[in-house]
Amino acid sequence: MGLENVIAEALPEVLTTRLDSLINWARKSSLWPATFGLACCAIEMMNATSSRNDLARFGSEVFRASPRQADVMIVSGRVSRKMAPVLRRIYDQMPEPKWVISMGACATSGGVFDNYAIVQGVDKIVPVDVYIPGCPPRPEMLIHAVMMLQEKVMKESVRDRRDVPEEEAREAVVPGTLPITDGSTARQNTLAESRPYTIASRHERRRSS
Amino acid sequence: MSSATIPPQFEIVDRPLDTQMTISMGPQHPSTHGVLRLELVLDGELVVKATPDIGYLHTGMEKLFEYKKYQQGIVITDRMDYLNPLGNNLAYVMAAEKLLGLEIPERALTIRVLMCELQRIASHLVWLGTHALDIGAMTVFFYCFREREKILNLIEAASGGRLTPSYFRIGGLMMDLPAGFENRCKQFLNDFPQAVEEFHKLLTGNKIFQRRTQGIGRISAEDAIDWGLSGPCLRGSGVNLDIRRANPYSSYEQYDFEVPTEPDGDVWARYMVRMRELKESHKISVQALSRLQPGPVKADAPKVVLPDREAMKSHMDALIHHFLIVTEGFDVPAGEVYLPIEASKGELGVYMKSDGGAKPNRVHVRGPSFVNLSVLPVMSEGEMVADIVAIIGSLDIVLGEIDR
Amino acid sequence: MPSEPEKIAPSTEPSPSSESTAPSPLVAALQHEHPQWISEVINAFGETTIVVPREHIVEACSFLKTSPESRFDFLADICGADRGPEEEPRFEVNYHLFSTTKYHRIRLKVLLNEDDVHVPTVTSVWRTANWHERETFDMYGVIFDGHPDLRRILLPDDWQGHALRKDFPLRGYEPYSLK
Amino acid sequence: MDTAIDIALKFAAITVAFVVVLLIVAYTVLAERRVLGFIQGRLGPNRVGYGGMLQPFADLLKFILKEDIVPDKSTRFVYFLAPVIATMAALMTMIVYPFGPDIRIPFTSITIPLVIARFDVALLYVLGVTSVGVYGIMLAGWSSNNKYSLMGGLRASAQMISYELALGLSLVGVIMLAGTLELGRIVEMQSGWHGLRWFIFFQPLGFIIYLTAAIAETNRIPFDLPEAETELVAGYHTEYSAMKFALFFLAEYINMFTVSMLATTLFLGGWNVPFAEDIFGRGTFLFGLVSAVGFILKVIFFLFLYIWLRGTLPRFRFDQLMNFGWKILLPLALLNIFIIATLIFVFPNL
Repeated sequence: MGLENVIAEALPEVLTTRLDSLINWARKSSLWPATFGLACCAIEMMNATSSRNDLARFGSEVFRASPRQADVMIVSGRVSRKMAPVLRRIYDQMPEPKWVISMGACATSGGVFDNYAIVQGVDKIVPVDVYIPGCPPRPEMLIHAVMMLQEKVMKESVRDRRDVPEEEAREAVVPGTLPITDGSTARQNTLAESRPYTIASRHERRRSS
Repeated sequence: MSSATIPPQFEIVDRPLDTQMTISMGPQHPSTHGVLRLELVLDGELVVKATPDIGYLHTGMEKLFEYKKYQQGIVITDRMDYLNPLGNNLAYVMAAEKLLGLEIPERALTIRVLMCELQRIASHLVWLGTHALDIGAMTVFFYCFREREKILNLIEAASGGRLTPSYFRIGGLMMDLPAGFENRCKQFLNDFPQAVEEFHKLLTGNKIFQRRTQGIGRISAEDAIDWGLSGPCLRGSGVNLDIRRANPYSSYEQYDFEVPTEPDGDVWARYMVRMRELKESHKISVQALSRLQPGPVKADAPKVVLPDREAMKSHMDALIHHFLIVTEGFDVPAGEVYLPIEASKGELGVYMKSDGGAKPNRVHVRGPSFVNLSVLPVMSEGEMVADIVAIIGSLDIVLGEIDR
Repeated sequence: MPSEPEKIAPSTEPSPSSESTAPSPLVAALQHEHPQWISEVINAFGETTIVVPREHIVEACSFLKTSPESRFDFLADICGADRGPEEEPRFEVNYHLFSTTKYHRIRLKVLLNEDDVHVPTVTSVWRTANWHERETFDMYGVIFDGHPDLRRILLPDDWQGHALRKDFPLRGYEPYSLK
Repeated sequence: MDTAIDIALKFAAITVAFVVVLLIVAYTVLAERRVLGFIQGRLGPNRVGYGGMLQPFADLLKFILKEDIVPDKSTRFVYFLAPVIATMAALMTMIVYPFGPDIRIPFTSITIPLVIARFDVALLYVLGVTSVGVYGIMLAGWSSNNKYSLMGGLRASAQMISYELALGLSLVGVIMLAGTLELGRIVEMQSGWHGLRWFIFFQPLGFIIYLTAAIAETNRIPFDLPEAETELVAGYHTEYSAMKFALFFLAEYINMFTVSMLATTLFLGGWNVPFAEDIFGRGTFLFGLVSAVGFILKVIFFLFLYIWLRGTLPRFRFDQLMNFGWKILLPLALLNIFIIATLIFVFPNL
């Protein structure tokens, strides 16, 4: 639970709307992405911080390796079935408020890889805020996406983002399983049930209810 | 060149299991170059056992090849080793050309060599940047990307794509080089040696960097061959093997270049090999640029190669061929070939099996990173956690190619 | 997709680099010395393929690795292939060998029936075979007897089926299929 | 009544000092990003406010409003305590540094000392309190119940203990020269000779040892092993989010600032500016102002040095770092003490 919940409950709506613009300004000016590269797009994501494009100008060059300290998850590349639970877990580890940019055709829709191995769009796993087309998108397009996300952030309100009760939050977290490579052969029979991949974030669920 | 297996840097003391710690490094970890996962068993900072767990980027490309026509498969190869897409293109189209028995015109071969060497430089620059970043020197990364951007501009000028050019086609090239390309390329090649000097100044002479890389992750020449290492990783162990020399392809036999080797087999040796390769690639590029003669860039095989735009508008048969190639593809004689090339990371082999139709029956790619990574458990035993990062960097892996 | 029978006619025109990659005297010598190791020799596209019965694959490999005129000390690749469910033998395992001193290449091929997909492992000959064999197992379900660590490598541990078999649909089975 | 006013004044002084320091620290963060950008041939944050001037505040506000995640399996109390210890220890040393000479406000007889607290064992106090900061990092690593954090915490404790020793010994030379632990007196002793009495000229070796050890103390590259990003994800603060993480972040920069101040005070003559006394005369307002500005400029020079190093050097490995600390820095520090002792013996009235 962050401070904003206290604010949203304690203050009347008139004041929170005034506060919104300040809070949103802070958030949009300091969108720190999670260091999280998947495939080809990750190279262009790295390129976006390089001298020519310089994502740093918008205060977003601080790629945090720990998802706990990140604000934006840039899904840069194709998400395989094996990666999907991991990706979801990383998303769950990020603190609210958090946003997701789906970078490139593969993350957005599976791209050319319409087959058994690839999740056809990362929005089946995590709620996406901005989609970027392209295979891979140019770094400029990523910067544009960050700016679009900034616009989106400016339209938010602290009242939208109140925490859900703790039990509900626990329930929503999907623990993705990481297999233990213990050297045993033919482990494929041990995990029978399919994993639930598609679970809306707390934030999304609240909106729909 | 030492004969036996090299003992690890630190001795692993046999200790009860509860003093060891198992730690999962990745798939989301800043220095695993993508989505590699390592399961490390640690005794303090010492690595007792490292088990790579790959497949987090498995894309089903080999399955997809079987459902795509030959010319459509080129697009998929781009996304395999995305740091060296033109190399992948080359291996794939050459495998198909071998099946078809096509004769590629001289100019196309020269342009292929030129573009591949530029791409090799670009690939090595990403390796250098990320390797340095892993060890903690962050500025090198930006300098490398600055130089790489110039190469990407060249590739973009030729093909229209920065990262995924698909420039090589079965039977030649997508199209000829654009006007003014040679001058731009010349300018880049003039400036590049200076940039390499800059990298050397930043890293090679740095005592900390030397101590972080020398004597780390050693592997002997015999082990390296036994483990199937290829490319700079193999040459870093003192084995003089380069497919460009061993089984020359695409007119590489006509170029004058050295195959750099270093005897030590450690991270530093692999670093030095790649740094010297930057210069060799530069040398080859300069030669290729000077050899460029006007001429056709597509083979004379109207059933396979798409006709020029102009011809299509004026000749009926060209239009028909274009239509047939695009809609139905072209039949490739039945048979199987294995075509190895020297990609920036090592031997990139494409095994292509045709059953006589327009789609391959089986395409398998021997990714150099896949094989190079399999040696990681051997290299990393008895090293420190920090060394793992350096070793992964020195292997220059690309997960897109490992997982395919 | 129906696949053609795998009887390859020798190519009419040898490709440019055929001289350096065709160790035909070697094959003749091998045929003379160990005829039971070779069930068929295919020369096509400038490449030599030897079809080896599966019980002799390890012997053949170690012979080729050590014999002074072949010196195939480098295992470039192992890959499986599926000729389709209607074919018999259905699966093939290809070993691509390379010599780091003589620079020649050869392909060994093992043919397998669908109901008996066992091959002896060659990890004792080249350690690099480890991951290649795991990949082949993962994709085709070919079981390499004696492999030290035979489990899935690319697909998740709980995956059902073998993805590169011809009867495995491109988009996979439920619950992964997207319809 | 006098004591009440005294206390009120002290509070005011502390508040002013802290605000100034925190502002400088905030802009150090920005400066780091801009200077790194400069080194790397790019711009750095420049869109938020004029030239990025509001960037630190945006970051801070964002962190305050972020969801604060406490891992389920963490040791909660310690988990909360750790960032507090780290930040408090970093801030507490601030009170003893003389920012400038006593300053007399023009046309009045009020004299303001540009130091909050002046006491005899100030240097000892600084060393003691700085050492407490390690606990914050160590406890953070332990209480997070994360393996990466634990390794970060362990690295931090081992590294800081060994470097604390070299750091302390490198200061012994200064203490021997000055004959006092009081920072104000040490600065006074370095005045005169037009800047040539700065202690750096008497013991350059000690200065270098101090500088190296201080970088290790503050976890900066090339000694940033407790949070080595490419090895340990984020080291001891892997699990920390929101304001708690920001506190660690802040503590690191405050530490950077304090060790820079200590280096300035002990080696670069503190607030002494060459020729300032000749031009303005001692005790005047302008003299005080110039001295204070000189002090800040020297500190900024050190901060720039830190950022410069970060942009240039790779990172040590852990065992190499320990080897370096124990086998090279420590003997050198002892050698430095020996040299100073000889110096004092040969020139008794130095």
